[in-house]
Parts: sequence; structure tokens; C-alpha cells
Amino acid sequence: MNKILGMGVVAATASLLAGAVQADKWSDQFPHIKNTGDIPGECSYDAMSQKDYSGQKLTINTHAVPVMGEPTALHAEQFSTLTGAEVSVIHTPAGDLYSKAMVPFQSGQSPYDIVFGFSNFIRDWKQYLEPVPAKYVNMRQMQDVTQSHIDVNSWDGEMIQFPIDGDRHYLKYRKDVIDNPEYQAKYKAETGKELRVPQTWKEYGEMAAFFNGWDWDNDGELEYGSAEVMKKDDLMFAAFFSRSVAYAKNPRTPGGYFFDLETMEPLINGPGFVEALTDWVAATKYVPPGGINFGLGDEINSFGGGQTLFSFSWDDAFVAAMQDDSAIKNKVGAAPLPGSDRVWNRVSGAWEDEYNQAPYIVWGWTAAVAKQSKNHDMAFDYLCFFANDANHQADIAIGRFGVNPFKKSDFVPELYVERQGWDPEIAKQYADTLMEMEEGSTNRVFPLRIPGVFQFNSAIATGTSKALAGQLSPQEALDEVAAEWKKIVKRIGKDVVREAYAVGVALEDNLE
Amino acid sequence: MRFVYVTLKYLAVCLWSVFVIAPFLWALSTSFKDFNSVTGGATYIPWLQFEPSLEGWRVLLRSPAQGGVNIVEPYFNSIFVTCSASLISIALGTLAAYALSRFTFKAGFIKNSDITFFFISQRIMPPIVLSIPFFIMLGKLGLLDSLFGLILVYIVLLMPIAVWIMVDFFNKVPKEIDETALIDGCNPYQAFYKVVLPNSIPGLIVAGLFCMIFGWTDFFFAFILTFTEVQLLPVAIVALNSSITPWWSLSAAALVCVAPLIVVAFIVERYLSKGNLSGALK
Amino acid sequence: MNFKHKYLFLLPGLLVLLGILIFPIGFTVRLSLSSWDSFFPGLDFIGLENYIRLFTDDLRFWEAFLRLSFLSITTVFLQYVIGFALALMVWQEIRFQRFFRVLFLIPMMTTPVIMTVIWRTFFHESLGPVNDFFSLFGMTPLWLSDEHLALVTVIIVEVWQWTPFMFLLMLAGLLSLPKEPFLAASIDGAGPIRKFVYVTFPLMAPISIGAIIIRLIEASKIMDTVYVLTSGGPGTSTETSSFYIFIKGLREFQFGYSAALSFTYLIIMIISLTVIAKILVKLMIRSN
Amino acid sequence: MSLKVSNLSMKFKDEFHLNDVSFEMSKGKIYTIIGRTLSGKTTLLKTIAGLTNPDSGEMSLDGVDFGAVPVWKRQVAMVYQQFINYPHLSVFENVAFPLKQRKMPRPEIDTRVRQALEQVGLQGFETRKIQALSGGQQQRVALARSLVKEANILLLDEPLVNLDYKLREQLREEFKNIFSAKASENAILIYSTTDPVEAMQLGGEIIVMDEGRILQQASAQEIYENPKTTKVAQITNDPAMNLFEGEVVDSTLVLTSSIHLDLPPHLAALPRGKYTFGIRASGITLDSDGFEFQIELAEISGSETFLHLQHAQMHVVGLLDSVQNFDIGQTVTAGIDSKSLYAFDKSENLVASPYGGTK
Repeated sequence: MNKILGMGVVAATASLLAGAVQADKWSDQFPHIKNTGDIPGECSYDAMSQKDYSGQKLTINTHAVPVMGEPTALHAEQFSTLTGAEVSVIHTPAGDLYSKAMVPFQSGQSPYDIVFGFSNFIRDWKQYLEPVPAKYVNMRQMQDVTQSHIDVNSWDGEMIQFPIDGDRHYLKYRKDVIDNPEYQAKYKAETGKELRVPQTWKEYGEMAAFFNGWDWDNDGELEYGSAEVMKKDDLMFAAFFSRSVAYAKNPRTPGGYFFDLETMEPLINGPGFVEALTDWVAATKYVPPGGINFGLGDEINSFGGGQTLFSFSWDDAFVAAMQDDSAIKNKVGAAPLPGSDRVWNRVSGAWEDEYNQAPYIVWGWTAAVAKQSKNHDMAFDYLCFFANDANHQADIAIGRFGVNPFKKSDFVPELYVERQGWDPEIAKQYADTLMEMEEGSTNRVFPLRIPGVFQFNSAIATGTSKALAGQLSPQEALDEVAAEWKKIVKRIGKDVVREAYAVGVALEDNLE
Repeated sequence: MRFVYVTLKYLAVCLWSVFVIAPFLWALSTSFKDFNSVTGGATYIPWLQFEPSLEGWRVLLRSPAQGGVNIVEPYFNSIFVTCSASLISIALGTLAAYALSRFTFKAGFIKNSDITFFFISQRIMPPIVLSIPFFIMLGKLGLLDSLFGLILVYIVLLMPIAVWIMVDFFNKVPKEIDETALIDGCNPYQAFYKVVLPNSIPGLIVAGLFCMIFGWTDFFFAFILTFTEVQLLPVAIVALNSSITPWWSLSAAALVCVAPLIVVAFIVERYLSKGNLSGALK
Repeated sequence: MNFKHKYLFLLPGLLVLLGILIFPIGFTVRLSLSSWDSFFPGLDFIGLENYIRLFTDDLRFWEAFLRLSFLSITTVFLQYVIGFALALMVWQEIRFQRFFRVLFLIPMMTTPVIMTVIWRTFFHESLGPVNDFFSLFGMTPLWLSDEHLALVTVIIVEVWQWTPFMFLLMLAGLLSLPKEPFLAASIDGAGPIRKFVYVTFPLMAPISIGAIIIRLIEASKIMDTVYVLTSGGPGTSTETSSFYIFIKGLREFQFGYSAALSFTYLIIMIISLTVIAKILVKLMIRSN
Repeated sequence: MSLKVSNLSMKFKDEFHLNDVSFEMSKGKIYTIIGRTLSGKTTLLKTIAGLTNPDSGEMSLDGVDFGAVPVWKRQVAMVYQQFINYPHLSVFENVAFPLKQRKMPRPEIDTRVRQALEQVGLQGFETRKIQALSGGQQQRVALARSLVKEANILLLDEPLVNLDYKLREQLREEFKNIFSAKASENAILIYSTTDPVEAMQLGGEIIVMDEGRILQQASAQEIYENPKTTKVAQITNDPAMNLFEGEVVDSTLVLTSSIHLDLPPHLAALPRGKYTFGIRASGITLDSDGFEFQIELAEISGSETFLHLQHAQMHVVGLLDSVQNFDIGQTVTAGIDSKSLYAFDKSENLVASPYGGTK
């Protein structure tokens, strides 16, 4: 099934690329899509120009510019020109997106027609959101979306949020170092080990430590091992889970990763998680100065600016490194997240010495239509237009937009070689890595999508950052988190949490 | 001895000046950088250490669809809201302060000083405490995302300041002046606006300046209580604080945001030098 | 002087303030007795449960409060000392007097939330100028990510932002002092230090008390700085009360609980500020 | 037309500011209230002006109840000891203020203001700012403002006390004339002061106040000649009248064991026994024929010298009409002019005066 689809996608992409040469009337009017021209589809420029929303008002809460904020505003302007709708866009920093929409939701206000946010807001928000109508779910444009992103945007099989962006955590590394025979020899000589793309977090740590604190690219500045999100904020937990899936997600123990679905006891202080946090605490030794206070932006600046050997969160750092004006363009590589040599089996209560690797289908950008919106059609049309092939193709080529691949047709190396001047090898590696995560793996972990998700994530951030700061040992820190989680579960109600958590577990256990 | 003293004084003043200016100079320098010059480590002098770029400043002129922020309208909104709220707060606050300074109030254990403290104590509340109730209240009144709603909220923020300064000020104005006015045939209101007010202009100016400063620098309420119709400057600027922090445009924006208040600083200083402020703040 | 008209002066302001505030305060109290949460938005009644939780099972709140006390007392003390010192220096003859006076006022006029972003880049441990300077000596202090140093950084930024406020009040106070006591002291042959101890300081005591109280009130709301600089981290080492209330309220959406936190905080603050004011008055008047 | 005040009382924190004050004042006269600081003078003036409300008591002007009339409708004018003017207005505008308030036509205001300014000697100062004037000039403006409105009652609360000595002397002279002119316009003029000299000079009727109470109301001469009590005698003399115990024994006045005086004629009728005797400083002069005193202090004031003298338990202040230096502790001989002695009984009421006794 996958293969056939994949072939179809290749064919479609080939025609996309061919279309790029011909300008059409839409690309004359909207230079944003000059590479492809309009691409036929349900929500193409052409299709939108048939609609008339003049005199109607659309209000959108989106992220700060430029990440997501700029494409939102740009497509709003285009949408307005095409349909006559009056679109106003408000830009909110990432950390406040949840509350900015949640405050009005909770008090029965409906200032926004469309709210941008992260996919894991889904459980808290869904009661205020309008499910995506079948018309859109079944359209061709949607069928190009990878299963992982359909899953992330759906609740119990019903699509609530509209896929507009792809997000995942994967490993980024400095190809010019890892593939450098001189360094390989040096590494071998000094550690007795191979310098290669790290397969496990232990290898990652060893290499990062080795390449920490000296000028290995001869630019006159010191370089460091790894840049990661360690700042105690809303993104921190994602970095921790990326590091812990390898140790704690055992494909042979279904029934919950964060909690035991039956008892709803938190598993967060299990040996797998503790091992990952121990690794992470060790990582504070090979991050740049102040790395323990890096937010996503700092991570992107750091790796994208050529300061570190590794980084492992969202696409942004990779895209930043591959920008035209980047000093390290075509010097970076993408690979799946490292795994581990052993994995904890919570049923038997023992480590299994078996290589384990699990993609963490991390949450990412998404957008949805408010139930109280007065014009659902227009709102969905906007989102559909936002993600139409022509816009999407153009958006993913602009690093600062923060729009990343999530369509099967995105995972074609030629796109990146032709449009963005990537080295073909890097492009292939990138496309393959992403495609494998999206479509291939059966050992996936989905983000926690349960009521009060912020309370759970906030507890994780508080606990792990105490460990990183050395206030607590990893075990103590996670025990504290587990205790906090229990309290939250108790407050919210075990059954309520279980019901929501089961939806995610079903995806993880491939029960569909 | 005297030489040492003078030298130390100049040294201290200059050191502090450096500390005050440093972040602004850094912001000025950063505002001419781009991604690459930021991530290359700390640099200071354009051309010499990095290739200057106008990107940071251009962002302020572009529309969001081009990756910029709209600051012109928020600028005027900010000025309007700050000025209106300051004026109303001062008008009401001055009346109340006059009453508290001149008349005795007694209701059970509540005395003048308690009422004054009640006014000032409104500033004890962290904005977060009030933001949600305010949201719900303004929602019910249909005043969310409106200039008027913001002004209402800012009155709560600013009136305590006006009362605090004006009570102190009126306490310094001899009450014999009001009495003379009464004797000269003014009723209490006439005495207030014909005699007391004209002689309280320094106090009013100080109160006004403080109100403007505190109104202008508020972020939290403006952030929670507005959506698209009304944006205030800090909120508009924070909209630049994307997940990749654009140091350059934020620096430029910060400088733009500070600029009008530097004029205010000059006014404050002018009044200070003329000695007018002194009476107002003693 | 006593007029029945006096209420017409007081009431407009008082009523407007009460009118705007009565709902928010009442609502906060009511909210604190409910379990309003992100998944259950509504005003049920759960009695004092939130308060019980706060007093029996929330060490973090009390830690944050202690930290806040430390932070605000330290910053206000520094602001007072520095602000007073600066005011003394530009009070009397100095070159470029106007320039210095204007300059010293400016930080107060900046929007904290925006300026702190600049400070964050300023203290950025690997890309900022501060560590660029320290690296000359082979040091890289972790301004934002060391548990203790992060607090220091918060204090530095707070002192930068609000010393001008003290400076302004103290300078204004100095400028309004009567000249006679200074003349008398000069005639008695008092040096600058004795003059300060016996004349300037006692004369400035009342205004000092007012300024310190107001600054304490303002400083206790410290929030933007922490939010932008460290988000309360590393660990919980820079979390203050209002930031913690913010986390519980607008991050985790435990509205009910955060209302209980708010209300408790408010009561504690009003009581402690009143006590502090009384103590200060005693101390300063005694030194008089 | 007269101002009648009866039983005014006002208490603040257990302390009387006014204690059962009653008097009657008639138009065209100057009344001087004399009393020490905090004796209730200012409170009394403010009460008459309507600026403070008494706890009890009544006031009437020409038989019309006055207490209920608000300040701004009472036709009063007041000058404070602080130089109170409207700092934001020019001299002219200051003086014109009460007239404008009364909506008087412009030309009339003009003439009246000019007249008043002329009266106080400030012609040519019309456009000056108040802050640009000296203290004396400021007080002249205040006076002009109170004159211009032709009030029924003009209240002057120690108007000269904050001026320096020279100016005070000068203004006192000038004001006296202005006041007489004013009073002749059928106004009641009430002047308060702590200075006996001032009170005596203004003439008119004097009201002596202490601790909120009226001790004596009489003409200046009467107060001088017959101070009703020792308190009055002290308050109305500067330096305060010397008081000492003494006894009338036969035809001798025994003041201390070593000071014995012949009983002067005006005291001859006194029953024998113990009294408090009073004498003004001028009644004690250096006299080789007198008693020995030790000098405690010698104060030079203008062209006079006040000598603080001690003899046994007796302390007195004497007056020397010239400037002379003394050492403290030095012994001098001074005479006591027994013809100037006042005698007060045990309850401190006057029983005999050099000017012809008591009523």
C-alpha cells in the first residue's frame, strides 16, 4: 500500500517540478508561488478565486512572526485578495498561544475563528473546536498527508485540527566532522571507537563530549558538543521524551508509555526514564555555555550558526543550517534519533539487552477552527488554502516560515536539490529519514494528549530542570514528577485521563 | 582629599552611565545585524566586526505578511490609551487626593490614611491576579479588544499612582490657600479649580508623567485583553518574539519603543531643574 | 474644615475604582472556592479545598514567596542605596549635570518585557557581550543557567530598570530640602559625611520611607523579568510568587487554585507591607 | 450692628481650643485678641470666618444666626500670619480675586484694586508675580485683598509675626492707620497677636485669651492699668510681669527675709496677709539705694537691657534704659518701685493696682 502510494507521489512530484518552469497568471499576481505556479487542487488559487467571502470577517490567532506567523499573514493577505474576505491576524509568542485562546474559550468568548497552536492542545481544546468536515478530510490534498500527521491531528479517528505543518524530532549532525576521515582517525585513536552517525544516546554523548570546547572547524571560535532545549519552558518536555523513548518505549509492552493504561499509575519514574534523564544531566557538560538555559530559538541559533556538533529537535535548526547564506550549508546531515542498546521492560521489570529505537511523533504546529466561529466554511477554506500544494511547496523552501514537510510528496530529494540547492546526498538522507519516521515505524510514541496536558508537561519541565540544575538526582526528580502526576490525575479524575490517554495508546500500539 | 572625593564621584557617575547605556548600545549594534552576525559570537562595531544589515529596521516597516509587524497603529493606540487613562485617573485621583488631604473621613475604624492605603494598595495586586476576572468582566460588558475596555483597566493601574502623588502634593500646599479662597467667596469646588488646581500644576505634571510611564510600559493587560482590533505597542513588538528570537528586529523595536519616553525624561528633568517637581514629590 | 461636599471630591474616584474592581475581586474570591480547571471550566463549590492544598501541599508556592521576599528586599535596598547615592552626586555641582540626570532616568521609561529580551541577549552565555568580556579572563559565568547566578542576573536587571525611580524621588526630595540646616552645619564645620548623617539623611527620612514602600509594592510584582530571562529556571530557582501564580493560572489553567493563590498572596502582602511600613517609620524616625 | 458670640466651645483630643467663649463686638471698632501661641486665637478667628465649626455655641451678626452661613457667604476677610496669596496670580489679580468672585463689573474692580494697592503702598506692583515680592510686600498684598472686598468683619491673625523686627515696626505704624480707616467704614476689625506692645499700640478693645478661654475683655488702658488676673498681667506685658509672693505686715511689705518695703498708699487699704505681687520690668531699676541682686542674665534689646536678677528665692526681670555689659553672677543693687506694685489675692485676682484699684 505504502509503496503504491509512494510511487504515485513520485509521479505527482515530477509533474510539480515540471510545472515549476511555466509561470501562470496566479504566480504573476502572487510572486510567492513563482516556482510552481498554481497547482490544481481543492483549495488552489484558482479554486479560491471562485469563492466570494466579501464583507465577511475572519480573525486568526497565530504565532509571532516569522515562524508560522509570517505564512499565516501572507496567506491571509492572499486569501483576502482572492475571496474578498477581510482577514485580521494577531501574532502571539509561542508560550502564550495556549492561554491566549484558552482564556476566551473558557469564558465563553469567541474572538478568533482560527486558532493556531500545537497538536497536543487537542484534548483541552477539542470541546471548543469544530471537527474538520468530511469534505476536507476526503479531499485529495488531505490524502497526501502522512499517516502520522493525520493521527496527530485527529482525536479518536476524528480530525479536529487541520494539518498545515510537519513536525518531528530527528538528529542533526555536522557531516563535515562526522564524515571527516581525519577526525574519524583521531576519534578512533583517542577513544578506540568509530566516529559515525550516533546510533545510541551513549554514542551521541561520547562524541559530543569529545568535540566539546575546542575549535574543530577552524573559524577562530570554540565549538561545542550539542545544542538542545533545556530551558524550563513549554518545549523542554519534548526534548526529554525524545531522549527517553529509546530506553522506555518497549514494543513488547503495549498498554501505555507515560502511564500504565490499566492502573493509570505514572511510568515516568521508571528506570528507562531515569536512564534518559541521567544521560541528559551528563549532557549539560557538553552544551555551549548557558546551554542549560537554551530555548528552541537558542538551539536553532547555536546549531544553525555552526556552534555545535549535534542537535536533535525540530526541523528548524537543520533548515537554518541549510539556508543559502549559512556558513555551514551542505555541511550538516539528518538522521533518525539515536536509539539505545537496551530497553526497559516494565512488565518483567528488567532491562532487555536489545537495540531499540522509537520515533517520538512530537507535537507540532497545527491550526483549528473554533466551534463558535460564525463562518466555518470560510475558516476551513482558509486553512485548506494555507496548506495547498502551491503554498506548501513555496513555504517549506523558506526557512524562517517554520513550515516543514508533512506530505508524502514532500519526501522527494529532488525538491530540495532543485529548489534550495542542497547537496543531493544530504537531501536524500533527509527525505529518507523523515519518510521512515512518518510512514515506516511501528514503535511510535505520541505526545501526551490528555486533559490538563499543560499541568503534566509543566511538572515534567519543573522536575527535569531541577535535575539539570543539580538540585535533585534524576531518580528524585522523576519521583517528584510522578508524585505530581498522580495528584493531577486524582484532581482531574482517573477515568477522564484514562479515556483520553487510551486514544493515544491505541495509536502507539497500532490497534487501528 | 577633595580631589580624591571629586575623582571618585566622577568615576561612580561614569560607571553607572556605562551600565545604563550598555544595553542600549548593544541593542543599537544588534539592530544592524542579521542571523549570521548574531550567531557568530558577540560583535559590536559594524563594518569592522560584522556586515551591517538593515533587516531589523525594515521588519518594523513591513506588514506581517512580509514578516514584519505593524507598529504604526499600535503606536497610536498606545499613546491614546495611555493618555486617556492617565487623564481620567488624574482627574478622579486628584479629586480624591484633595479630599483625603483636606477633609477628615471617619467610618468606624476607617480613617483617611486607610482610604489612602486602599487606593495605593491596588498596586499590590499582580496583574495576573486580575487578568482573568477582568477578561470575564470585559467579556460580559462587550468591551474586550476595545480601547475603552483597556482604558477602564488602566484606570485601576494608574489611579493609585495619581492618588499617591497628589495626596503628598496637596499635603504640601498650605491649606490656608484654600481657606483664603473660601473666604474670598469661592465655594469648595471653585476653591479647588480656581485656586488649588492652578497651583498644583507641578504635581499634576509629575502624576501625569508617572501615569504615562506605568501605562506605557504595561504589557500584561494589553496582552490578555485584546485580540485584533486594538493592539498596543508592547504587544505588537512581542509578536516579533518568534521561536527563533530575531535579535535584530527586537532590538530595533525596543529602541523605537523607548524613543518617545526619552522626551518624557527630558521633561521630567526640566521640571526637576526648575525646582517645580521638588514640591511635587517631597 | 469639614464640608458635606467632601464626599463629592472623594467618591467619584473611589466609586470608579471600586466599581471596576468589585467584580474582579469578588470573582477571584468565588473562583478560589471552585475547582475551575482547563478541563472543567465552571464555578462549582468545593469549599476551602484549594486553600487546604495551598497550606498543606504546595511547598513551591512558599518557596517562591520566600524567594520573592529575598528578591524584592534586595533589589529595593540596592535601588535605594544606589538611587540615593546617584541623586546626591548629581544634586550639587557636577559637569554635564542635565545629561546625567536625563540619562539616569531613562531605564525606568523602557517597557520591561521588551527590555528584558535585550538583556537576555546581553547576558547570553555564549553569544552575548557580557561573557565576551569575561572570556578575556578565561571565564564564562552562567548568568542565566546557574541556580544562584540567575538570581543575581534578575537582580541586576531589576536594579537597572528601577533604580531611576528611586533616583527621581530622592533627587526631587533633595532639591526641595531647606537650605538653612546645611548652612548651619557648614558653619559648625561639619564635613560631607557628618553633614549627610546629621542633616541630609534625617531630612530625607520621610520621603525615603514613601519611596521604599512604593518600590516594595512594585518590586513584589516582579514577573516580566523572570518570565523573559529565565522562565523561573533553572529548576525553580528564580520562580517568584506572581510567576508561580501565572504558571498555575495561565499555563496550567488551574483558575480555581490560582485564584486561591492570588487571594492568599494578596492578604500576606497587605499585612507584610503594613508591618514593613510601620517598622521603617520607627527605624527612620529613630535615626532622626 | 454687632457680632455676638456666646458660649463657643471646641475640643480636639481632650484639649480645649475654645472654652465657653462669649463676647460682643460692635462695628467701627478694632478688637485685639492677645494670647500666647496655642491659646485659641487662631481657632477663634477661623470659627468666626466659618472655617472651623465649634462643638457648641452660637454666633450672630446683627441678631441673625451666623453659624449656619457657609464661609463663602459670610462677608469676612482674613489675613494670615503666613503670607497667603494665590501664587499663580499677579498682584493685581490677587487683589481682584474676591471682587471677580462677586462678579463685580470690570471697571469697578479696576478702581477698587488700584485704591487698595495704593492704600497698602503697592502702586506700580500690579503685574508682579507674588513669588517676586518680599515678605512684607506679600503681606501687603494679602492685606489689600482683605480690604478691597469691604467685608463686615476683617480678621487679622498675627499678620506681622513672620516679618523681621524693623519691618514689623514700620508696618505696624502703617497698618494702624489703615485699620482705623477701615474701622471707620463700620466694619469689625479683629486683630490677633502675641505681642503686648502691638496690642497696646493698636488701641481699641483688647481680649485676653488663654487655653481657649477669655480672661478679660477691656480697653487697652484698662488692661494695662487693671489686669484682672496674674495670667492677664503676664500675657499683656513683655517681658511678662514679675510675680512674687509677699506679705503685708503692718505698714511694711515683706517680700523676702531681707527685702522689706514701705507700704505704698495704694496698697494701704489692703487687709494684712499674704499676696502675690506683680511689677513690670520698668519698676525695677538699678539703684544704689536698693537691694543686692545677683545677675543671672543680661539681655540687650535695642537700646535697653533686661536684667534677670536673683535675690534669695526671688527672681525678677528689671529694665535698664541703656546698653551696659554685666558679668553673670555679678552683684548689683536694684530698687523696687513700690508705687508700681500690683497685688493679687490667693485666687490670683487683682486686688490692688497703682492706677486706682479694682472695680
